[in-house]
Amino acid sequence: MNKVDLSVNVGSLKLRNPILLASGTVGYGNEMSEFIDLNKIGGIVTKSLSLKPRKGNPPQRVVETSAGMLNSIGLANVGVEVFLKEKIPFLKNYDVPLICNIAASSIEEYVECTKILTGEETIKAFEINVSCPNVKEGGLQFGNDLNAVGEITEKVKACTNKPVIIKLSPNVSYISEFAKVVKQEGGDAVSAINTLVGTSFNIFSKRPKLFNVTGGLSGPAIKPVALAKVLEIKRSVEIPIIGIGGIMNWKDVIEFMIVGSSAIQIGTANFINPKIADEIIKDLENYCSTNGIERISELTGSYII
Amino acid sequence: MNKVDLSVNVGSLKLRNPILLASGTVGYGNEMSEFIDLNKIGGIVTKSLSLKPRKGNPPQRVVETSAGMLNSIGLANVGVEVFLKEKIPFLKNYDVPLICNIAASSIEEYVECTKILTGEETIKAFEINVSCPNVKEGGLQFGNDLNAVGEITEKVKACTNKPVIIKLSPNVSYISEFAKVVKQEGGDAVSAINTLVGTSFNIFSKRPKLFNVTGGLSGPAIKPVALAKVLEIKRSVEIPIIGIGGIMNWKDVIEFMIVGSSAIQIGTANFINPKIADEIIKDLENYCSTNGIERISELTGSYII
Amino acid sequence: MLIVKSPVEKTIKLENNIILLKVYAPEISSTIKPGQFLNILVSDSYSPLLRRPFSVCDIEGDFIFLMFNILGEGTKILAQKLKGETINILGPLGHGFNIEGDYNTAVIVAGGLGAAPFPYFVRALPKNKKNISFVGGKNSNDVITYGLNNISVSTDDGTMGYKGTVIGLLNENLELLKKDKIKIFACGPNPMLKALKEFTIINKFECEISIESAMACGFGICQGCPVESTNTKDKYSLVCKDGPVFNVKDIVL
Amino acid sequence: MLIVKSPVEKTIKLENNIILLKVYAPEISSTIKPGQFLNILVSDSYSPLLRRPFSVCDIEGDFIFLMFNILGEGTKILAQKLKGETINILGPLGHGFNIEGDYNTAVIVAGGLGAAPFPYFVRALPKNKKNISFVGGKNSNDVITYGLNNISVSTDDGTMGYKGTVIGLLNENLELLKKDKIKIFACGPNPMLKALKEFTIINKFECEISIESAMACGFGICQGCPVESTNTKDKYSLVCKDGPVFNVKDIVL
Ligand SMILES: Cc1cc2nc3c(=O)[nH]c(=O)nc-3n(C[C@H](O)[C@H](O)[C@H](O)COP(=O)(O)OP(=O)(O)OC[C@H]3O[C@@H](n4cnc5c(N)ncnc54)[C@H](O)[C@@H]3O)c2cc1C
Ligand SMILES: Cc1cc2nc3c(=O)[nH]c(=O)nc-3n(C[C@H](O)[C@H](O)[C@H](O)COP(=O)(O)OP(=O)(O)OC[C@H]3O[C@@H](n4cnc5c(N)ncnc54)[C@H](O)[C@@H]3O)c2cc1C
Ligand SMILES: Cc1cc2nc3c(=O)[nH]c(=O)nc-3n(C[C@H](O)[C@H](O)[C@H](O)COP(=O)(O)O)c2cc1C
Ligand SMILES: Cc1cc2nc3c(=O)[nH]c(=O)nc-3n(C[C@H](O)[C@H](O)[C@H](O)COP(=O)(O)O)c2cc1C
Ligand code: FES
Ligand code: FES
Repeated sequence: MNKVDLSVNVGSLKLRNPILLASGTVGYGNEMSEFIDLNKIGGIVTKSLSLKPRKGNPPQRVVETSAGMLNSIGLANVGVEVFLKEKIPFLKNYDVPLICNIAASSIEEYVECTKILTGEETIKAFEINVSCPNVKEGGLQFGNDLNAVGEITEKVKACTNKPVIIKLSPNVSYISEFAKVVKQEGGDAVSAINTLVGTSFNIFSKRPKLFNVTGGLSGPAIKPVALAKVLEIKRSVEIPIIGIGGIMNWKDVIEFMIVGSSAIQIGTANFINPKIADEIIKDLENYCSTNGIERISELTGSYII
Repeated sequence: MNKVDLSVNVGSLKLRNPILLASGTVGYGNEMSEFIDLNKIGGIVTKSLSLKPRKGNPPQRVVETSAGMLNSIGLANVGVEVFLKEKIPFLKNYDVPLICNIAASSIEEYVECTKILTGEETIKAFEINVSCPNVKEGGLQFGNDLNAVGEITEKVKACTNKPVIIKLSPNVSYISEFAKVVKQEGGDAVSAINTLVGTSFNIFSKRPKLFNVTGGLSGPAIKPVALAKVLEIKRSVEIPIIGIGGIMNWKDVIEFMIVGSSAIQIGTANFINPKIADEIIKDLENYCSTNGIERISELTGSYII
Repeated sequence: MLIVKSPVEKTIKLENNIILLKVYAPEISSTIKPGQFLNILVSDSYSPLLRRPFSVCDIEGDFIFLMFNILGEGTKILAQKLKGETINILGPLGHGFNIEGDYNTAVIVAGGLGAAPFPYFVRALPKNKKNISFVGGKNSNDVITYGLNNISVSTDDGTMGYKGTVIGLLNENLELLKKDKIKIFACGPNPMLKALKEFTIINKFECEISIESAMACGFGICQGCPVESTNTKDKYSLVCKDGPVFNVKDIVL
Repeated sequence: MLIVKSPVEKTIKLENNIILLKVYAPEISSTIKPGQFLNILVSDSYSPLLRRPFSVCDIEGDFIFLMFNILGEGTKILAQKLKGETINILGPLGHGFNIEGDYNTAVIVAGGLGAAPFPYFVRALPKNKKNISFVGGKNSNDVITYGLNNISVSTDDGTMGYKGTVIGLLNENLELLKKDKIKIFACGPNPMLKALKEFTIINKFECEISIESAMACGFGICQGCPVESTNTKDKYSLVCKDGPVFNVKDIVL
């Protein structure tokens, strides 16, 4: 077996391999460290952090669907300060790039969070979750509003030197327009996709299964949609893409890279098999080696259409 | 067992039960008649018809995905004239409401098709498929363009007395805005949803599995998304809704009715079990009877949130 | 926390359509405590997608037992496992019952399949502690007494034992209970647990309950299993990590 | 066209990892013709979601045989079926081989698993017709001769029989073939069928081929299985309904 180079770049962010753990599916790393060697994975994306701690939604928060699941956690998180104080020390024990995901209900809050966090050297990049309700605009999602996404990108960039990745919502007509705005406003990369809006009802009680009525659909069910969104972005904007959505094995990783991803994130699959990142990295090494792929980064956008 | 009233109204369209067979998943009825008694189902929606026959896309046209499938048939159809001459006579043998689905590449073509078909008494309503590329607008989808959907509704309504149902695309930020436009312009109902845009690649050849690169995702994978779209419409516009997306059994039908559907369509499930419509109708009768539901139409929009 | 692929040894059908699955899992049997649970992947396909949580019902040497009935796709597949087929187990998970402590008699209160964790509980109880069980059900079909001793039964419809809820039955036996130094250990449907909470507060009994919740991961990373805590208003507890066994005073039911 | 739930009788493992599934399906065995196919639902779950098309391989009284190897999820599940488990069969589907007609010898040309439909074909052949078989494979592992007679073999790598393609082998036997009034019946990978088309046109042999396609429904309603027709430029033929057996002249390969 030849030595294979699994390292990739997402803009200026260098990763030892393309396998990141997705926001909301890895906590702050400690539980996962019982299953995998954090020193081997490409990186961790934290649960979305907000300025103040958030309690999140009352139960029920998760529902299984066909080849997928809905969640409406409601951005439960410890808040940036507790994160810095209580979660970062654990992560300092590991040599693993930490990407801080930020969620907010106003543009000012995004900026504020970034300012507070940017000084912490363990944090290698920011991922901005724009699939959040904009409180000022009556709860409409930032992620469905081109201007808001542009403004968030610009203002967050202005207060940090670290790479800023905007995590795009798939619940829009043309996701590539959002990627264009991110590029225009100086964003370093986009993550695609966040979850699709979905719901599920108990037919006997006639009530929604989720307290929050709707939730976000993830898992293999959404993979074809996620691939199409990544491809749409790749074909119309030159910006690094982190592919996300229903990745369950190394083949899915290759498929996401072929359509244009520089790196990928594993989400729901962590719940089913918390060792999956480790296994996928080994499988990728194996695949590249037996197929004479010297650098896995060659695969990014290598589609033939 | 008490006698149950399964009949429903979709605007002025009266159906003996809420079970319709979805466009593109029933052909023009003849193959299906080998499996089910067409005289018992709520109605048939034809494969999308265009003014001239269309050959459709070269193979590969279908790919299985997790709990779903992608199709890019490319609107292959016999065209309105052959339809009237060769397909209608067969359908005249049955007492089953026929809903003609129309697809076109210009607003004029929608109008033209409607004019040609409206005289045929076997046709009880039109379903307008707006998930088609608008040739004049460089191939952008009509279904993603509020103005186009409004104009199509208005112009098609102007040339027929029969109910006009607009079949909405789910690939938009807010589907309810489209439903509002349909209502404003006099449309009688909306169907929701058509397929989600998706893709799938062969990782060895690096080529898309579908000749057309992207296709439409259907099947149980999309059910949570479809339910959320129906609910979104129901909560913001007063217009009858035909629910579609991943329906596989009677429980799914009830769920779609609870969130707001007056009737539903079965699509992909017909491929797996062509007798499914029959079975579901019997199951619904049973369910209503044992639960003291006298009229199934009571269920429409009966959610408790 | 381990992930192991464990071969099924035997599927035992009890009365009432209850199934006992005997699985060879020495890594689990040697470490798991009563009231802890396992998150089980019943199939390699994506249908069902997520693991299914089950209490450890009993332990015999290197073998563990699960107790369930067929509810949906997951339990249907589990029930059909043949000897030699493997199941993928993640565990032990959560906090179990605190069986040590200052009491003489463990009073088990179980509703329906809430009986599942108690055979192992009884087996693990320190020698110096007695145990008695109050088992409730909707009807006689719903009463599960497998692996329990000194059992009193209640059914809502009176088809077996005391007619009424299991809390009614406890009230009937209040004098007896008050005579002893007891601690109550319970598992069952939420309405039962609610009534039990009231009962234990009024009568000042120590009580631990095992609760259920929809779960995605089972080990604390998804935040999918919140339960309102009486101690921290600004934060939910997690059933999978902070539970599934709680002191009844610590959570809002 | 029927939908039947048919119990598996036996799973037979041939060499080369080929599996023969024997299924009790009298409604099918009494009506199906060689070259027709069945669309099989391997699981009630949604994984896999769609049916899987298989040729009828052979028939024995009330039993039918399917021949396949494990490619993906569907064939894996099928291969694990035990006696008594049922499979849901939709069929008979499509048009089979025209075995009647003005020829003396049926020349079977099969590549790899393309051999699947021919055991039944041989059995069903009118008494007055002879049959010979040319079977090709990439290597000896890929050569399937089950149920065939008078067999010549070719392998691309020469590990068995003639070294080269099965069309090369046919060319080697051209004199012999020309002496007789033959009709060729073929099934195999597309490159083989392409070369065969050329061969049969050059040598003016009658030829029917069975082709494959991705399918969703298998009975003509989804339009998912187009194949370019040489007769109608403005319309595709459907593999499931107009085929899977076509006169080689009628389609563009
Ligand atoms: C910590 C914990 C321990 C458990 N221990 C046991 C045990 O020892 N034995 C046992 O039989 N079950 C136990 N359960 C419940 C068990 O996990 C579910 O019954 C199982 O997941 C159902 O899976 P399914 O695929 O068969 O049903 P699904 O298809 O998932 O559901 C079928 C029906 O059951 C309902 N259902 C699903 N999950 C639950 C639940 N957690 N509680 C109540 N109703 C539910 C659904 O709403 C649906 O109506 C436990 C749950 C938890 C959280
Ligand atoms: C009319 C017809 C008759 C057939 N008869 C037989 C038969 O008698 N015996 C038999 O073994 N197979 C036959 N096939 C092919 C068979 O349907 C597929 O092998 C099967 O669907 C694979 O299912 P799977 O779930 O195991 O694999 P999947 O998970 O669906 O696919 C696994 C791999 O196989 C490839 N694959 C899938 N379908 C096909 C196909 N149709 N052709 C080539 N590669 C494919 C996929 O691209 C993938 O790489 C027939 C197909 C048709 C259309
Ligand atoms: C339980 C759960 C919680 C999530 N929480 C967040 C979050 O806090 N912030 C965020 O940006 N994305 C969140 N996500 C979305 C994932 O990061 C990912 O984009 C999505 O699940 C699709 O990937 P998957 O199909 O691999 O799960 C969450 C997903 C799940 C399932
Ligand atoms: C093979 C196939 C062909 C389809 N063709 C059409 C079509 O011609 N016109 C149309 O409006 N919808 C078409 N659809 C969409 C369906 O009518 C339906 O909206 C969609 O499949 C979702 O429902 P389902 O999940 O039950 O399949 C097609 C769907 C499939 C799977
Ligand atoms: S189930 Fe995931 S945190 Fe409890
Ligand atoms: S497979 Fe559906 S039309 Fe042929």
